[in-house]
Amino acid sequence: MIFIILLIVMAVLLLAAAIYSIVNRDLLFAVMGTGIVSVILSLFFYLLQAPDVALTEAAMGIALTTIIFIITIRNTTRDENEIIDKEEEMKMKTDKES
Amino acid sequence: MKQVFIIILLIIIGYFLANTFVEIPFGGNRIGNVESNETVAGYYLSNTAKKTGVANVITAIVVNYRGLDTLGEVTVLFLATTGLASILYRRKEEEEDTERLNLPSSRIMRSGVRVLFPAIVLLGIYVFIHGHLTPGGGFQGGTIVATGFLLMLISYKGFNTDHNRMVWIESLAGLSFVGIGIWGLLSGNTFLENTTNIGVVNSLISGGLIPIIYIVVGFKVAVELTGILDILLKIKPKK
Amino acid sequence: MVISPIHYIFVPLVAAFAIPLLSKLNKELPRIIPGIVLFYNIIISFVLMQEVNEVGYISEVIAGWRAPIGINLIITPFSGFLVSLISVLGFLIWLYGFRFKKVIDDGELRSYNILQMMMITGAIGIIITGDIFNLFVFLEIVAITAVSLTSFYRGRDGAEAGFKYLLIGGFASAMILLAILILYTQVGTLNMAEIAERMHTVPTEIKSTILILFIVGFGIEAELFPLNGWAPDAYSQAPGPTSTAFAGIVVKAGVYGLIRIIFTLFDIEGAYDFLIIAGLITMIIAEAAALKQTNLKRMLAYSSIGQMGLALIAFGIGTKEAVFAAMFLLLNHAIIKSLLFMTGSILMYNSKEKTISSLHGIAKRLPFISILFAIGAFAIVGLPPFSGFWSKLYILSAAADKEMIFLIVTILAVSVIEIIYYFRVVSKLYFAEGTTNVEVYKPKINAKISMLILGIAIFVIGFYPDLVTGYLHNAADILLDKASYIQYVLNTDSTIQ
Amino acid sequence: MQEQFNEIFIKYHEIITIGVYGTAIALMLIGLYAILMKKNLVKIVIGLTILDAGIHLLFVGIGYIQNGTAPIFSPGYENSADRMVDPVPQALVLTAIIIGFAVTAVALSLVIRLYKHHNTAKIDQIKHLKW
Repeated sequence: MIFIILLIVMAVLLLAAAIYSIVNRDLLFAVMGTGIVSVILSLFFYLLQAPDVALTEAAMGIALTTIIFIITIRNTTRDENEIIDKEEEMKMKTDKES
Repeated sequence: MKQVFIIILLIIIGYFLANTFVEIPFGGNRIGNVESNETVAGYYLSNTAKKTGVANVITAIVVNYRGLDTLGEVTVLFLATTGLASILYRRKEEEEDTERLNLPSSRIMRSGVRVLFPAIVLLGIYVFIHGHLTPGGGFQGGTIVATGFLLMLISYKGFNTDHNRMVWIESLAGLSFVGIGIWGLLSGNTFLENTTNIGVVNSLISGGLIPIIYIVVGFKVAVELTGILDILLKIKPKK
Repeated sequence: MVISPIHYIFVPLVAAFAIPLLSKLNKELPRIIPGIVLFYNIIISFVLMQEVNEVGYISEVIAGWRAPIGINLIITPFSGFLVSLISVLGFLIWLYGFRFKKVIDDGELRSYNILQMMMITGAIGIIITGDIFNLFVFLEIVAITAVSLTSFYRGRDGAEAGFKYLLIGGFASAMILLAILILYTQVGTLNMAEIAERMHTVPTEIKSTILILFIVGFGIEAELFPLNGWAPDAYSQAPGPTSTAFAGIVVKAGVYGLIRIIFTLFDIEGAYDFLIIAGLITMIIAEAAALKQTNLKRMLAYSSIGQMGLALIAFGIGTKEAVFAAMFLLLNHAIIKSLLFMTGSILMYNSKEKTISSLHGIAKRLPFISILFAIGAFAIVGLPPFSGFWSKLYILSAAADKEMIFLIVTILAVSVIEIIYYFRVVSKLYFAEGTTNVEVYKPKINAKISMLILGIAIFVIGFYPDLVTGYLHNAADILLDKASYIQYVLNTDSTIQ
Repeated sequence: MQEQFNEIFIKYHEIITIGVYGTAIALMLIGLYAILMKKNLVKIVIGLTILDAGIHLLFVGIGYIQNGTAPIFSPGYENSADRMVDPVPQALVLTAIIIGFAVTAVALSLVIRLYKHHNTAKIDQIKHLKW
């Protein structure tokens, strides 16, 4: 019985995390969404009797993929539609003129 | 308009995949009875312990039965590192300074990492040394060691992996993996063949060359991933 | 250590792993090692081709496990011919690109040489492997190296072309992975021969899904119409020798993968007509797009996509004669297109926006290169004395045997379009007077030698086509009968042991 | 305990099938949606990773056999070969995850370089190369 409950809960959580990471405008939270997807995926693999793959997904998906995304966000923008950046540029221009 | 078109496209693809997977029963036994070798998985399950002396069937498949895949796998990671280095390469005159832009990490982080780092690296090494007995192996162990180095790279500005030694380890590990393959050819059998004796199944020294290959893969993956993280951490954001 | 197909893979690997170390010894080594490795490839293919002629197949077992259990490398006459073609081309491209770069410091030099050598190894791996998942791994090697090489130049467009290629390549490999997954559930094995043997047990509805997923996956690598958006950008942004390798080598591996899936794995009748239709659409749209190109390399890229469409049409016709004609076209296209890309990138070397208009009257200053470019242009269009003529003739005759009049008309119409845009370039080269005083890049002796060899090859095949046709005929026969392939790989254990 | 698990498994078989295959296909579709719809380059690469995650889940899903154990002959399970889960998809997924990571790393390095040149990470403003 626990198998089915766990299965359904994890399935719902997995899809929720995936949708959250796609829809969210702030990229940092979107990347955290992918991290959560990897965590639940690793548990899923453990449930499906695949310990090797669970360990790989845990090590590769949660730790390294998330850190690479965060480094990329550090070097690009954090906001998806880049409105905040434009405001900053506007502010810098006004400071220069004043 | 475009959104509607894409959603329709996705529904069609979803329907298409769904009714192919309706015919594939979940949890159904597709291996057939294990002894008769009409499916490959049945052969692996029934013969791994006897023929390769390795307890973890997946390690036997990844390293020995399908050894060329893993060799291709290690080259993919090696080429990703080289490709990354060439994409983000800054020529000598462009480079102001090569040390990382580290935000000052808090005291808790620094002391915590000092304790955690040896533990993580030890865990990683344990995982890839026992690849043939317990779940895990070269790839998983290497990644865990790389996360250990990542923690150090983030929290200590002064901590720098010695580039020269890393290149040496990476090349030697790759060469020894291919060397084991060539040694199989030289000794008259096929490439990557497990020629040494395979020992008792669940003992540490068992499975002949398989644990050695997985340890070599573990070192290579650890060094390559640390290299990728090092290159990425060295980029300066424009602002 | 008898020469066997695995040498194609582990020798470049040893070199690739050793280059970072050896470049510490002396700066020039990373340039020289790929040459040695690619020359060794030629020796291997020479030896293996002798054996394939007598035995018909060479199958090599990896890690000591027989075919369906472990992975096996298999060389059939067709794959042997393609691999030796690729080895020779690879060596000539290396010779051409020896001193090609203007200024390159040691980090870039090392990466460039490793990536270029491994791209050719990946393409060879795709052709000789006998296992589907191994095919996927080699496809990934080619994808990653091709992307890194496309974005090799520091410019803005290189990164954009690379990202577009990687995105579509990632989608393609996801589709191939899905196809392998569904196939494994139905057939229970990953070895191509055993899959072909058990393919009749798969219900037709699932079989068509798998076929569509494979065609989408390989169509991107073989540049079928809707999926080749990335190709012109990748060709035009990549460095000279790499775009030559794209046109000459990587596309051939993609086409071979597609042909192998349709001919050996599946036995659906609809697949052949699909090939004809897809090839037709690709050819027409690519040639039409080539007509209005200003950038020379983009024009050559579209022309090579069109030629690949023509090859797919010939394979789609499906008779022995047509398959032979398609193989002959692949041979000619590889040689001629490589020559065109090599000469094209030298002519274009110093002009900023690399347009055809900057070619005015360069022939006076670069007579040797322009003559070779002209030879290549005439050959690809299919004028009589050159090799391109024979392959087009055989394709037309194969289409005539099957009374596909519509096909013949379109192929001729497309040839006319080709003539228009190639002669436009050649006429600008010779007859327009040189307005731009762009100082011209004089190629070094090694580039000249490799281009000369290709030029001579065009003439030799042009005058004595039966040098090659005999071999290709028997390769076409063997490709078409699946039974002997399956019987050989699975039952006989006559591997190299 | 075993038979109780079996009849639950059979009773709720559809739910479990939808649970595993359904989520995997839904993940793939979400990933595809992100690749096709989103403008931001990082979002597109996130879509690619989610598409890959869906395929990896599907791979392990088809390998699962009802109340099978993990394919490892640990000391207590020497002769339980016939109750083991299918090991081949797991070995393939291991390789696929690492390749997926390598492709993501190269893709993100390209995103960084594109941002350096164009000072924007939106794909529709990087339309420099035309047909």
